[in-house]
Amino acid sequence: MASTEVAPGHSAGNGVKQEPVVNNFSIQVATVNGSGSQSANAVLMRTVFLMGVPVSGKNLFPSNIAGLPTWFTIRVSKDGYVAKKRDSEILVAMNAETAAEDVAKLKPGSVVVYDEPLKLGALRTDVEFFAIPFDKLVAPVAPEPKLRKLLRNMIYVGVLGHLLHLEMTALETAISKQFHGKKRATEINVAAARAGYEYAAANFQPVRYCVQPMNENAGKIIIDGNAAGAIGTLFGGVTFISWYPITPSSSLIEDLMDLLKEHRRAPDGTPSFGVVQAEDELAAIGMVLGASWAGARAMTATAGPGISLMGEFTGLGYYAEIPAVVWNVQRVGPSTGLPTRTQQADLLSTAFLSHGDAKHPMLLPCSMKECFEFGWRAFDVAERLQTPVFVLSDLDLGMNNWVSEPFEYPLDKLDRGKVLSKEDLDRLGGFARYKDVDGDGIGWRTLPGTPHPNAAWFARGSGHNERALYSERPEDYVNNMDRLNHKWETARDVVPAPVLEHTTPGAKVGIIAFGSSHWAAVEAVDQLAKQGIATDYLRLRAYPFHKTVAEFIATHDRVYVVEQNRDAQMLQLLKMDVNAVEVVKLRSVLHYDGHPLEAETITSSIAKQEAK
Amino acid sequence: MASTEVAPGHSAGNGVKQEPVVNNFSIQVATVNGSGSQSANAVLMRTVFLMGVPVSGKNLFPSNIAGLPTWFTIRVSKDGYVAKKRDSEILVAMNAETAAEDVAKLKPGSVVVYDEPLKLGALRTDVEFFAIPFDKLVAPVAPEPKLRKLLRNMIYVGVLGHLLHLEMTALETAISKQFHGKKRATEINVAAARAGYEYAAANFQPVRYCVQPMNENAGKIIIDGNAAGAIGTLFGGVTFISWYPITPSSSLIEDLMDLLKEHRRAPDGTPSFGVVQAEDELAAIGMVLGASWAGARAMTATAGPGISLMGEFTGLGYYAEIPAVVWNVQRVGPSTGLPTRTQQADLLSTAFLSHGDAKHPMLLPCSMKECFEFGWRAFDVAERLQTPVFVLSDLDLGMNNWVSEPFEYPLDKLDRGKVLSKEDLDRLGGFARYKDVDGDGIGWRTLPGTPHPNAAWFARGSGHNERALYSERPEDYVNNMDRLNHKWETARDVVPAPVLEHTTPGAKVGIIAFGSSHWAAVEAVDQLAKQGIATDYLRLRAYPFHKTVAEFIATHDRVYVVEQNRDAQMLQLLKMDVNAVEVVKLRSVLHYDGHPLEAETITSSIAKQEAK
Amino acid sequence: MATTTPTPTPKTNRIGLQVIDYRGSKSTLCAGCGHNAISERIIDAFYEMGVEPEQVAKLSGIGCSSKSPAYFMGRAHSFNGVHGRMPAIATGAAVANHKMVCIGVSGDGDTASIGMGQFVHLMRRNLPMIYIIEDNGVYGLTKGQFSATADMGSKLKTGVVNELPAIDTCALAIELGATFVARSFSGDKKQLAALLKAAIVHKGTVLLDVISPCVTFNDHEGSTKSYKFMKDHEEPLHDINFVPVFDEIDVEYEAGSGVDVTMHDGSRMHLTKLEEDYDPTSRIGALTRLAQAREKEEVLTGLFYLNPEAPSFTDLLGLGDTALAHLPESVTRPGKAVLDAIMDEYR
Amino acid sequence: MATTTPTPTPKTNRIGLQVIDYRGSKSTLCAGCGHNAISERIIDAFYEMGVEPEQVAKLSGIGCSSKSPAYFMGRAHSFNGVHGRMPAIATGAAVANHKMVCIGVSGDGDTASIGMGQFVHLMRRNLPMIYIIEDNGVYGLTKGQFSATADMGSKLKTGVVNELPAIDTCALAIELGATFVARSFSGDKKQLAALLKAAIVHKGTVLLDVISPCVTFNDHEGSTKSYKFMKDHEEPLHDINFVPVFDEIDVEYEAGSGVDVTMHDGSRMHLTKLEEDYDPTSRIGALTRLAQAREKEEVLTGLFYLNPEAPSFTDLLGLGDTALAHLPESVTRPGKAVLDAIMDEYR
Ligand SMILES: Cc1ncc(C[n+]2csc(CCOP(=O)(O)OP(=O)(O)O)c2C)c(N)n1
Ligand SMILES: Cc1ncc(C[n+]2csc(CCOP(=O)(O)OP(=O)(O)O)c2C)c(N)n1
Ligand code: SF4
Ligand code: SF4
Ligand SMILES: [Mg+2]
Ligand SMILES: [Mg+2]
Repeated sequence: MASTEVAPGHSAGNGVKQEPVVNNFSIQVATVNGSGSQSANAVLMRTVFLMGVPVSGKNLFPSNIAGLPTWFTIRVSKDGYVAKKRDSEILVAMNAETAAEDVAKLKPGSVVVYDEPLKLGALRTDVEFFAIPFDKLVAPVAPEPKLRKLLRNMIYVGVLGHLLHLEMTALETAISKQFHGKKRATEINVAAARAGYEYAAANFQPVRYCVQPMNENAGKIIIDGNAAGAIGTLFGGVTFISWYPITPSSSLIEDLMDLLKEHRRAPDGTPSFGVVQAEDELAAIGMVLGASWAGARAMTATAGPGISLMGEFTGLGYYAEIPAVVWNVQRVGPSTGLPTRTQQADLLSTAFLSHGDAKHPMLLPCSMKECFEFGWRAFDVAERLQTPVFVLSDLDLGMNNWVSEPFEYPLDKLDRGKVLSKEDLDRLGGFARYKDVDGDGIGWRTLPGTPHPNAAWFARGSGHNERALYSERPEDYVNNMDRLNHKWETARDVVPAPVLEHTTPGAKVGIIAFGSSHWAAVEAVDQLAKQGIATDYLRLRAYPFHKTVAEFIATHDRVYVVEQNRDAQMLQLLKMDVNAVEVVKLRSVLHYDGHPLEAETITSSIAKQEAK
Repeated sequence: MASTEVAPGHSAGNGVKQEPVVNNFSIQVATVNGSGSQSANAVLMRTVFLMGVPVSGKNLFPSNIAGLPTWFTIRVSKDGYVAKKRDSEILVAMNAETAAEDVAKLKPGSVVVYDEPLKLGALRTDVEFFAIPFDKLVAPVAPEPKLRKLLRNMIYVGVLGHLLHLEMTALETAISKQFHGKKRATEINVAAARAGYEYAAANFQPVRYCVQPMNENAGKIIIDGNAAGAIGTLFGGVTFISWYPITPSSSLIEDLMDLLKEHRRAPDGTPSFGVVQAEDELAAIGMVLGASWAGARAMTATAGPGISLMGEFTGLGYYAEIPAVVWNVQRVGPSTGLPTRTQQADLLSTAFLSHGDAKHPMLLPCSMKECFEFGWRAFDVAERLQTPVFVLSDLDLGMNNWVSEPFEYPLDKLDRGKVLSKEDLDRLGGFARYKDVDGDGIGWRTLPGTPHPNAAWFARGSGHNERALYSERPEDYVNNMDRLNHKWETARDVVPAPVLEHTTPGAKVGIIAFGSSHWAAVEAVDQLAKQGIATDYLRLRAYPFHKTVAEFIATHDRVYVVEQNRDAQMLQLLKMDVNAVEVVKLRSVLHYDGHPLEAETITSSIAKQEAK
Repeated sequence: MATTTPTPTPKTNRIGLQVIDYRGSKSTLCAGCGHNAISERIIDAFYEMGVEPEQVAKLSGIGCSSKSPAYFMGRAHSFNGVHGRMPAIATGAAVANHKMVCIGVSGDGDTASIGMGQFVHLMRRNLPMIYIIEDNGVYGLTKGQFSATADMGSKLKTGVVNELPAIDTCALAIELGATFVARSFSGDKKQLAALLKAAIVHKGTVLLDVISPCVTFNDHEGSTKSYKFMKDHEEPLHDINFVPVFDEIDVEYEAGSGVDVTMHDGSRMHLTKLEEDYDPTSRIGALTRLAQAREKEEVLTGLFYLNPEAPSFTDLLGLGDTALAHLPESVTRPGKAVLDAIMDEYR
Repeated sequence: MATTTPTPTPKTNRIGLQVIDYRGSKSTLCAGCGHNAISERIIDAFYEMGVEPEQVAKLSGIGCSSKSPAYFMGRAHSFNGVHGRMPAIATGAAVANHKMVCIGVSGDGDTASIGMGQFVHLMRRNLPMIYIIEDNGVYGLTKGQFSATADMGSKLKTGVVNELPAIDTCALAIELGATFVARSFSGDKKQLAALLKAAIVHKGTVLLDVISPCVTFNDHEGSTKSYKFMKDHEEPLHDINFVPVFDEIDVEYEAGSGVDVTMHDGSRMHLTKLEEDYDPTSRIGALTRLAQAREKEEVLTGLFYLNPEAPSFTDLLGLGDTALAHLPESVTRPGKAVLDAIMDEYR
């Protein structure tokens, strides 16, 4: 037994063939949260990144601060697939509580690196085990016991470095990057990684899974969607932010505050922004409306429970026509649900947030670039449409690390929408706030403080006429609501248009997906093609839908709507919107267990439905 | 001119034929609110009622306490139609501010009774004018000036008594009823009515519109939907109420409190109920959930803005499976909207209230009897299904007076749903709160305080397994959500089934309506039949839909969904629910100006669409 | 040259506006409602202080009281929000444009019931604004149910008696951090006028709880918020004289007669008579005096607490000379070089 | 007869239960979190007072603190609600079943930020329950942002300094109507134990603000809610001894040594040492002392205010012997004759 445990990598039993697997596998690291494995995992991922190989990382963590199981999965994919992959070929088992279960889930031929005292080696004979004496290895590197707990993690990075053929120079660069080039931290972590590497080199052969350099990452960045959204918001010229902390949206605001402090202060320190940590989400959205009414570019970020609290104010924003940008980094609901898991299940409730006839644009980023882009564009959309706009990201996008092309500086000027200045008023004499003078359903507004005696209008959530005066007249009410509907039609062309991501000549099957599901969708398209199912794939980027969505459905026989919720919420929105005769074409691919979507889920669901 | 104004009723000009119109016209009284005309109008309506003639009343009042225009319309209909009628044949013009406009709206041949100083007689020549010197007439009846303001109104009742052939005995009974038999009040009001009657009798001929006794009201009552709902709630065995005042729901709770004080106290005064005036609607629904969890039959009542504030707690109720009854007496939204106007526009937002995958049963009463019945039945449904249940009434039902059959005492015992007692636990040893032991998706619960060591379960809005223990496991989450979906299917048979209100053999056209739209729908069915359009009419009584709804749609070529909102919200819910091939059949009849729905609106819309 | 009758020059304030420029549309509140009297005082105060109406932001929640911004200063922008949530809107507006004078009107229901959470946090932030509670102890607009400022033992017309203690919004405001806290009575013209004028120059949160009888639902015998009750029970702490800094007359008060407080901008308040030595700058003193008043069931009015120098919320944010709302794109969108540098950090 | 080794009888309380019957599941909070220590004290107090766990309702909001009801009294029903809204759930539950002992655990974020509105109104109602704030000055569960009880000048690990005044939940509670108001420290075993036991017998609202350091986010130098800061700065008003009414030993205290307060059920609290003459039954005294403490930046702990006889909310409702939740249909649904009579009224 003991010899098995420390023996060099050996063939797994039952005849599994041992061909080398290059740049196409996943590594899962199982630890407990609060143990500091995050840095080690980030270094591991960046090492692969620096070797030019497509890579992605998914962190599965509990809603708790310390002591509970957490898993980090790194997918290495020469084909550039970055969605979650069902199985991991490499397991780093650091958590006694889950180790047995984690090992049991592996496919034959997998590799397990584990903490020696866990004694996992006897659990299976069809996987390869590598016992590492972490405590022994860490002691010489880390003098202080407190540090040891953290550095144990860097040791498995080193071990994997040897087993998977990672470049040590890349690994060291990754460490230095991780610790912002801080000398002491870098050195000690490099030492730990080396200790792991050397121990492994001395005792084991590399395994058949290996990373070989490619050139796919030149110029690219590694970033999470919340950071990307924060950068976008910065370049959107945000001037007012209010927020209330909530997982998984908090880091968007926290990153943004750091960016603002650095990039948006005058030399004398005067800020060009105001941030208020609100007492709750009711207050957060209320402050955004107040600031926006006053003329600021105002935003907040939250998650499901916060959205549920914003219903009344959102209705006010819709009806009084006040711009607002609300990020919803979706987690798993309903209620508190699973705060650290991912889902796309706030579509229906957001679309119809507020009593009465009300509906709201939603932007649906799928990538880091779009988190950035919609970060600034959301303001343009909100101010152009004079209405609250929701950006629906999710935990998978927001809190996981993704490789991305760098972001592009916005080409256009800020679009502040229809605002009348003092000079305009001098010329016009006055204005009617809610009159559709341009035929697009959008009126002109003025900002408080405009120094003209006719500048003022009275913003209210009660019935009003074109001049913003209180009115209970049925015709004023209907006029106004009809104009708002007309504005909704205008919105279809103002929000980001869908993207035809994939076409196969003559394909009868359409796929519609959006947001973080995109990455599984592109992979599924390839998998389906291999199974002989030709598909076209349209990616939605916003609600209300652009007319091309209806066209896409019209030109296909069957259209699969892929989404991460139980109730087929996007499908329902499509049903409401498309021509009634098209509804029969719509089918559903659903995934809602809180883990990121896998390509196989889509592939097998579509294959099954197509087989019928 | 002056002679015209005081002359007895004369033929209107331009050759309008002057045939008598018996029991088929409307009276509109235009006053200012706070002037005390409510009692007079109620007396007028009751007088017709006591004469056995079908009658209905609609009060159109502003969102303000005193001084703004208000209109009360009484429809007298031998055919028993009680929906709003577009035109009124009799106008009582008491409000200087609106008189000219009110008169302008009349059809030729109408009758105007007005306050002499308003000098309306010259406005038109094609209507009949009756100038009444209210101040002169009221002076002798009312010694105190304060009373005069109120009694002026009873004078027009008397005037109409003569003009329309009302029975004075009925009128006097109505007055006595209105003032709860209080002698002095009754006497003085009778005197005022008499003064009006006598003045009219002395100066004018009755007009061609007249009320003739019928026998349609034996045993019937006059009541508003809020009072009916309150009585239903009383007999539902309510034990806990929390509320926050909001138009148009307040009177439901205020009436209920009076009923409870009278009928639900032990001889020593001990109440069998607790009422809390909450600090807001967030608190109101939270208290209901707390009380309901503890075992009370708990309810609250609100309107749109309150519903918007209940989103987060409603999601908790859905996910933790806590019964709750929430009345939404709908007004016009979004936002503050028109608080004193009626609409059915909270369907979508209520159905999907809360972030995450969540959906909620809605009961849709159409009548006083159903306001009563759903008042008690809502508790049975909520406790059976262990979920928040919404009763969607509206201002038209809730605050207007309706003639109704008396209410029927509930036949069944209270259905408290699946609750395990100490004895059950003694037998079973324990239980799993969220396990589907009966195959209907509904688990068993225990109430706090059950004296058994295994009685406790942990109610939470975060992820949980069948034993109500905290869980983030994907399979626990999916299991639970799938069971909730299964419960939703069960709900289809637990909520009130739809009613096939009208069938025409061979009809290809179906009508679907619900709630207060019913009364216009039944009238429209007749109007359409006269135009040669044969229809069947199905009335929805709840969401989720019973399977007969799909069957109804399947057996018709075109189905018109009639509703009082802009966005065709019920139609959207149907689209989501019915077989995709049926969606093409669905068409919309919409009305959303805040006034009660008229039959003509439906008739003309359907006739137009059928003509295409 | 023909002789013309000289048109009398209408009276104007120091910025050349007439009082009519400070009026709003016709009130739709009940005749005699206390709220209307408060609107009148607001009109006068802003007129007399010569505030440019275009530089005023009016804010309110929902209720009869919250309707009143429509009835004064029609030339000022206004935001009539949702019930109980005026503080959030005010916070956003005051930060977005800290150059405006923000005046909010709320009701006792709007503030002390549904709005309590936001009220507390606004006070804590010392947001620069005048926050007026038109306090009648009931929900006027929904027909007279008790609010949370109804006094224990006060009776509704229906005979229902309030059994819960009243929330003292002034005590709360002081406890939480507001820096100008006063109570007045809609019928006390002089006191209210002086307080409002002083409020305009104060730089932090002004909380003005104005007892404002609801003639329709809470003006009867047995009510503790009726005109009669207030006339009988109002106990002003002091007489208040306000001397704005621009007033040329340099009023000299006799030494030892009352207390003289200097406001942030140099304006002065002089408090005389009655409780002559009451020191409105003592937080503990104010809290203690209010606690006593509660025990003695006194209806104390006057300036309870003033801290003219405490930094307001926008001071803490360090905002500059231009309102955030009016910053140009050149200031709010950093250049491409900044994006490039940020991208580098993520490589 | 065979001799058997006698199994030692496990220690039981006055209703025959062992301390293990008062335990919950294993805590998932950080090792060393103050909240865990409070759970231990709760277990002990309910065990020692011999409360039947099945007759206890545990309530909480959302936060690390709000998770803790899972970690004590597993035999009691529990409702872990939504963030900041525990008071509403508690109010419904306490009215629906006023026979139970309600204990709620909240956090400073849960109470003083999002929950402020409901907190205020619960205090005002004097709802019969024990309301514990596990107060660490930060939002633990969302990783350590300042809450509204963070002291001015306190520093986060990131160096960010809190510039707003702390909300003193005890002062608020007294101001609003709570009838048992105390502050303690999770590390002060003896004081907390005595307060909890007394809390169990109190009939109105008990507000217990317990400083409970967050070892992960707010236990560093510069924090005013760290263990070290509390150890250095805690200033107990008095030593508290609690003598339950069922305790046979009749403790006699020396005349003039401290203050003796009798609770509603006859249990007694004896307060000695330090501020010997502090009178916890004086509302003004309590408010003044807390205002002083704030000015002197003292971290005062102890029993600030007690009014043992004030009617609780359920007293005011006049509820009877059977909980509303358990009334039979015969009581809650009136008979047909009642419906007939009501119908007649509408004819
Ligand atoms: C969310 C919500 N709940 C309830 C209402 C109904 N409502 C309108 S005004 C009001 C109370 C107003 O009372 P107060 O603030 O004291 O103003 P007053 O009318 O007495 O001046 C209420 C409960 C509402 N508009 N919105
Ligand atoms: C509506 C809503 N907003 C935000 C959150 C996120 N959230 C969870 S716990 C928490 C703060 C908890 O702080 P506190 O009450 O002080 O508890 P602690 O963790 O410090 O014990 C927040 C903001 C939430 N769950 N719900
Ligand atoms: S109801 Fe009361 S508060 Fe409202 S306007 Fe009339 S008097 Fe004023
Ligand atoms: S994060 Fe802080 S409050 Fe939360 S469990 Fe850890 S120590 Fe306690
Ligand atoms: Mg009021
Ligand atoms: Mg905390």
